[in-house]
Amino acid sequence: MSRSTLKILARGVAAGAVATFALAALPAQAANVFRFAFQGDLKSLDPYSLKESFTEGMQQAAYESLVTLDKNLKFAPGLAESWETPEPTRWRFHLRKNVKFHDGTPFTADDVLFSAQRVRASGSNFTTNVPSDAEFVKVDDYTVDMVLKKPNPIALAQFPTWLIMSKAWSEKNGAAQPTPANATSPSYATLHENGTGPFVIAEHQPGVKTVFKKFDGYWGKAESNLDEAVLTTIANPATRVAALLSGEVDWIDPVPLQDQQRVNASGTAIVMAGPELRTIFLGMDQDRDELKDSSVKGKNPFKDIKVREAFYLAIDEETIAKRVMRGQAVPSALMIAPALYDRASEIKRPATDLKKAKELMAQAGYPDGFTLTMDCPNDRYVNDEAICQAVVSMLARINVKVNLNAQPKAKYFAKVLAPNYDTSFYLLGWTPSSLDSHNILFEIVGCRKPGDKSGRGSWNLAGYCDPKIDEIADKVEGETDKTKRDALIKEGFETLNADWGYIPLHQQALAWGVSKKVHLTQRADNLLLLYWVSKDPQ
Amino acid sequence: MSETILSVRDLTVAFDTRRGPLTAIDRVSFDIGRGEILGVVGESGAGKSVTGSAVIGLIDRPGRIAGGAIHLRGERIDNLSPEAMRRVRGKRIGMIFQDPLTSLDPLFRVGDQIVETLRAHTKLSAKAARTRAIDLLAEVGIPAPERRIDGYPHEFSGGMRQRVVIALALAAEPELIIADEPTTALDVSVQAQIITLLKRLCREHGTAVMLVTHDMGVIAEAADRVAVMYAGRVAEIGPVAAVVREPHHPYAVGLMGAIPTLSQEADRLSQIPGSMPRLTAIPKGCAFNPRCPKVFARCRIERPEPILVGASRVACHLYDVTEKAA
Amino acid sequence: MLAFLLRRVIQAAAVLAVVGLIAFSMFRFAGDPVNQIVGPDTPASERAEIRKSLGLDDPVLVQFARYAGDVVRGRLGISYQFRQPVSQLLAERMPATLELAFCATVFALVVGVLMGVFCALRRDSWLAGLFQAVSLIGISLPTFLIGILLIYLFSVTLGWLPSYGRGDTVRLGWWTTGFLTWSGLKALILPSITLGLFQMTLIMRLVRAEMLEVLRTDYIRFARARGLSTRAVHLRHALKNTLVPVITIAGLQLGSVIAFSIITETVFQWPGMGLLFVQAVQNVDIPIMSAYLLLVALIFVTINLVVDILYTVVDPRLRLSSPRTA
Amino acid sequence: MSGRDIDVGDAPPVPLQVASPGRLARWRDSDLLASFLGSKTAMAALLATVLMVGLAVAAPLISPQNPYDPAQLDLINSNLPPIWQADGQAPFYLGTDDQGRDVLSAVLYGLRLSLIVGVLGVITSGVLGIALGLVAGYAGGALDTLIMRVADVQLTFPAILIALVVDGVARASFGGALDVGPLIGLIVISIGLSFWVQYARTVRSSVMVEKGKDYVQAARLIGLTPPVILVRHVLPNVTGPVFVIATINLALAIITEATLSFLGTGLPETMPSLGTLIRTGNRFLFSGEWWIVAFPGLALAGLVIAINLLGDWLRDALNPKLQ
Repeated sequence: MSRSTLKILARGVAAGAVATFALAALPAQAANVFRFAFQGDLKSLDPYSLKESFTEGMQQAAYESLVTLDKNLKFAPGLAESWETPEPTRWRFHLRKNVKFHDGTPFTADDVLFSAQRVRASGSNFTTNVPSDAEFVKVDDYTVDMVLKKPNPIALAQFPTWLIMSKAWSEKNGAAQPTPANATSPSYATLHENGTGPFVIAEHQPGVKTVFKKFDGYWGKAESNLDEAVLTTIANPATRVAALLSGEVDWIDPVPLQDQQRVNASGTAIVMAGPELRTIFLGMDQDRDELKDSSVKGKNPFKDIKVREAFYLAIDEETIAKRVMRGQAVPSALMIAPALYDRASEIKRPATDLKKAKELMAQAGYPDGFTLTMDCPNDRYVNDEAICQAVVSMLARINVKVNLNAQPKAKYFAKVLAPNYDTSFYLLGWTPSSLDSHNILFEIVGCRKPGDKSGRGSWNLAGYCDPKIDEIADKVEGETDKTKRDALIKEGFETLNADWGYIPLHQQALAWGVSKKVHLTQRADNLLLLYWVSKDPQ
Repeated sequence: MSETILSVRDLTVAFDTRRGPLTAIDRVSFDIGRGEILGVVGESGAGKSVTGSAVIGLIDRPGRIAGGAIHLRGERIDNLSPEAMRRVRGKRIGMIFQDPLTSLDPLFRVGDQIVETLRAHTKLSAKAARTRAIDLLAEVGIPAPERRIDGYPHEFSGGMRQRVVIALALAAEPELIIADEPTTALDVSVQAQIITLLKRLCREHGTAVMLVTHDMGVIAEAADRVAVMYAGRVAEIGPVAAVVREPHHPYAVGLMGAIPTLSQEADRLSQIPGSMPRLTAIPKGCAFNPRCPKVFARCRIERPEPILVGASRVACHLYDVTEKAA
Repeated sequence: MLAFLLRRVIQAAAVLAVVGLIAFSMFRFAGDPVNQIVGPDTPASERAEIRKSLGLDDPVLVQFARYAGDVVRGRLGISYQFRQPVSQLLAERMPATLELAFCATVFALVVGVLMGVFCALRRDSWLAGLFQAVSLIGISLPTFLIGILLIYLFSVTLGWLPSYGRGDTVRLGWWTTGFLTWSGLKALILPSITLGLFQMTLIMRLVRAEMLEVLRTDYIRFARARGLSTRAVHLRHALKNTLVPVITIAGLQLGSVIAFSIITETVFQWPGMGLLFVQAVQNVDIPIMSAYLLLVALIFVTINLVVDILYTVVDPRLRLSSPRTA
Repeated sequence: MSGRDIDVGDAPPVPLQVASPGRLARWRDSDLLASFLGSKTAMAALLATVLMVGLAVAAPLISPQNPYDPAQLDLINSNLPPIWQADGQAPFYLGTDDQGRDVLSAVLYGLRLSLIVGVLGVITSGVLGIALGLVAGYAGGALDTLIMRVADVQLTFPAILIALVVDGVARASFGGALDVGPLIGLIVISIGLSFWVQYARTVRSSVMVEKGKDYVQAARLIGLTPPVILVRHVLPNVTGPVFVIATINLALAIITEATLSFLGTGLPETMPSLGTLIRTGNRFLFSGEWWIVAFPGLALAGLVIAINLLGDWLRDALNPKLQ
């Protein structure tokens, strides 16, 4: 009965649809559409508003940088055709001519100068991408000099994620300043895009879908054969997998660990697990004098190195990697992925030692443990909440009672990030955008000081501080000899580890689910870059 | 008596319950002639309405006609197919219910309800049916029928509604009308009008009427003959004059006392102690025996069959001369 | 009737005012709005400045008046999450929710009424028993569980229907519709069933109970006694009378379909207002929450008014006399 | 049942009862027991309900594991299938979830939580609704109008929406993570605020009827105060309907809690209710670990169906119209 009713229903609806067809001309169907689904959303179109891999990758389809990375993460010319260092503190960029923004205006040196200023303005999430001491000088319309105070071998390291915006467009639309993280008024650049990239963002419904269309006035020759790409948000992992398997979408990220087998067995799609550069770690608040939301009053147990060590030793990362991550994670001794640091293998992760952890707790004066709250995102990293739950039950064995506060990433970040740093114990994942250890030593481990505009310690939510590491970091920044540099980095990480400053957990395996009809390049930094995506025509 | 319109013979109606069938109507027989009004009286639960329902074929589950035969103008109708029976209803047998307030569908104009009935049974066009409906309304005494035909039931008074109901019952010129307590729900002042109307219409159209009521006053005024029912059986049946003035069955005797007269101010049925038995507990022999002032041994054993006493037929052992003699 | 509608309009306005007050209180008092704008390090002087600029120091009544004025002009604040005007977000999401609610409503009404009528008319058939069982399950299983089951069956196992989203939509002005593409229509099926099932169950039970009641009424018996065909009796008279009370209750229920879509939209990742609302609750995005509340109240009140008007159209008794208090 | 105007088996006029029968007699007269014993579904539903309530109450005693104690969870035991499958292990009879939580224990504790929240929610809404109904019906006038208008507005919103709003507002006001105790309180209050209207309406209309009766007037004359009159004379008359509403609302309350938890605004994964378990288990729908979602889903469906069946039967049994 219900089926026949459905039929009637469908017939009625179809009749209505046919009637409406006559009135509404259907838009021309794009020939080659790539549909893809991500667990989260493209948070903002403003390229300086949020340092988050997925958002960055998407923005790079529409915006471009002076210097870009090729498929092997090597520097390649972007909007700058070439560059040189006439003197150690001067970098000269020769800009590409005949490049047009999506609104048709030409790209010139003024846009670079404007972007250099905007990316370092307050409210930008990318202040560290351009050295804070760099001064940009316009030589002519297509030549720009960057003048530094002192030599910096890795000055360009984060240039690939510094995207160039149009000066005229930004100023015309009142978007000359980056959107501050807690703005209450919408900024034009958050919802509109005007880059030089191969794709135009034709439609952006926050939280629903974003439509990319091929930019016909693109200066280069795109590798992609796509006419259109449609991004939808599918938060539910099971739904996301179902959408891939049924062919509703061509690409999903991430494929839940438990579903990878099924995707590979489907015959229509495969799992592409890339070498993941993101390190998942736990931070312990060592800044406050009294831990927030804890049973311990008047003091902060994390200031005691024994407690930090006890936490480290109590957490059985091997089991987390094997069970929660289903073997798709590599336990890490470092805050950086081994792929990004050549001497990583020399540092070993201390083995789990519950007995010693208990002793340490007793010695620190907490034989009966204590209570604290842990902050955890539940839609950001692979199995983030499950990892946190596992940590909670492992810490229960040294009598530490952890109240888990797992929240959507928007709420989580608003709570734990600057300026609030409102957390005692948290889980975070980090990929150094420079793909270099300095970024870790500087942004995650560096001492954070109020009013410091350099960006040091800007992601050091734990408030860990060792001036010695800061010194090492500064030396690393200026050191051009790789051997010496690697030795310095090792010293930095060993100092951190000896202090049990952070608890690195693992490098997560982030897997894409990709339809067999799609051909793309999965670079080690795991960004989905639309200009390398092609799809077999129907 | 003139031509027999309705003939009911040994009609038995049973209700199937979990504890077995209950006999609600037990071997009831009567006839109604052309233009004749047969009054059917009895207490509530005596089976009057069920008899009416059985004749028009509206016994609902779990009830069923368990025996006997009903003939309408010699044609047997109790075993017709549902569809054939439907065509008899309204067309050949009309029915009037007790409560005019609830008999009409509140959501339809009275005219539409009449037209609908007409068109179900005749080949009249919509327009002709409407003209006929106005005539009918006029005939049952509704003022300004051409205007009122488009009114909704709630816009009519109780008496007016009963007139509409009568018009509906008469719409297809049936040979028989079953009027089930047609005046009970009406004001006393209106009751007489309705009875007069009913009487007049039957005389004019020659329609036979089965007038079910518990009101002896109505019977006395309207009926030609009367059947007194008790516990699903006919106790006595005969011309009104005979039964009212000279009832024979002890129950009828008690019942007639219920007609308020100047000389008698007794309460209804107060002369008969006790109450009618439940269907589950109908006594053996004569159903009235526990209450009967003149009960004797035979009444408790053997069910009395109707016997002709004067102009009436009476189901009572008192009048069984053969037995008495023996 | 005019007075009745006027009273309803006034009541509706009162309801909206009360909901507006609640929405305003949420907006104003649930969490310090200033805290949502600045960080904890912000000095008190700066906070005071912001308070003043937002008008938070004015008397509450003034603030409410300003809020009401803003709401009327469609200024519902700016989402904390998306940093976009809430009105714009809701406008973007509204077509998705309304189309889903529409399909669910049609499904619930058509299937619910059909099944209800069937269960009332064929009370003892096995199919009626099956429908009854389905209704029990429909009323007992939480919506999200039904959604998951349907996805598992039709998307995962059989692969017939999409498991998420609206499919391809076509933009008609500011409205996006899924009715014009095949994938859009396919995408509507599972969510509509999921959303409509509960209402369908309620309507089915309601129709069944009401119809059984109606079938027992005098006017239905009278309609049968008039010899109308079973079809006319059931589908003209009984159904119409059944639907009168059903309209009110179904109307009330269907108003809540929009709000119930919260769950369905979450299960099917349907990009409508409900999903937006759930995300707002999870992210404590008060402006969206309060605006959604207002919008649902507005929709609900409008539906109620429409139902009231419909009611008077269907039930002639209401057109003149005073309304029944249901 | 036959048509009402076929006067078969109409009872003879019964003399008006002088004294109201005792409660026990009323129970017997209403044929409640007989109807109950006669209804196989009602019996089965009661049996199922009692069984599940029993399991819930005994959960701490019979569960192999306390699923809320993180110290008892061991990742080593994660994702085990039910015992009858190849990799199943005792004592995890129904398998384990991704944290090594025993599904059987989690279902038992989840049933317990669902019932606790449901019963507390029903009590809250019942007390609130009955009190407001009594006041509205007895006081009349402006107070009555106010209460009933509020009820009308309240009816505008489905319970789940109200619960979500209350939840969201509470989160905004308190910020951060709530402990489980206050969280349960919050959900109970959300449910209480969502379901009081039906009680209030029923009680109010009953009070309106009773208020005018002689015995209430008489009670007032002999100096009984309104509260005493209300509680002693009016309340007993509404126990039947209130009980029916409560039963049906219990099912609704349990669904509401599960839905809140499913939407992620109810109980956290570390203290899962049935709804939370289903939300988590939903992730494993594709990977073959069906037991994580199936058993909680079955338990929830079973509980609600049983309670609904009981409620249906009660309503029919107490409704004289249908007898």
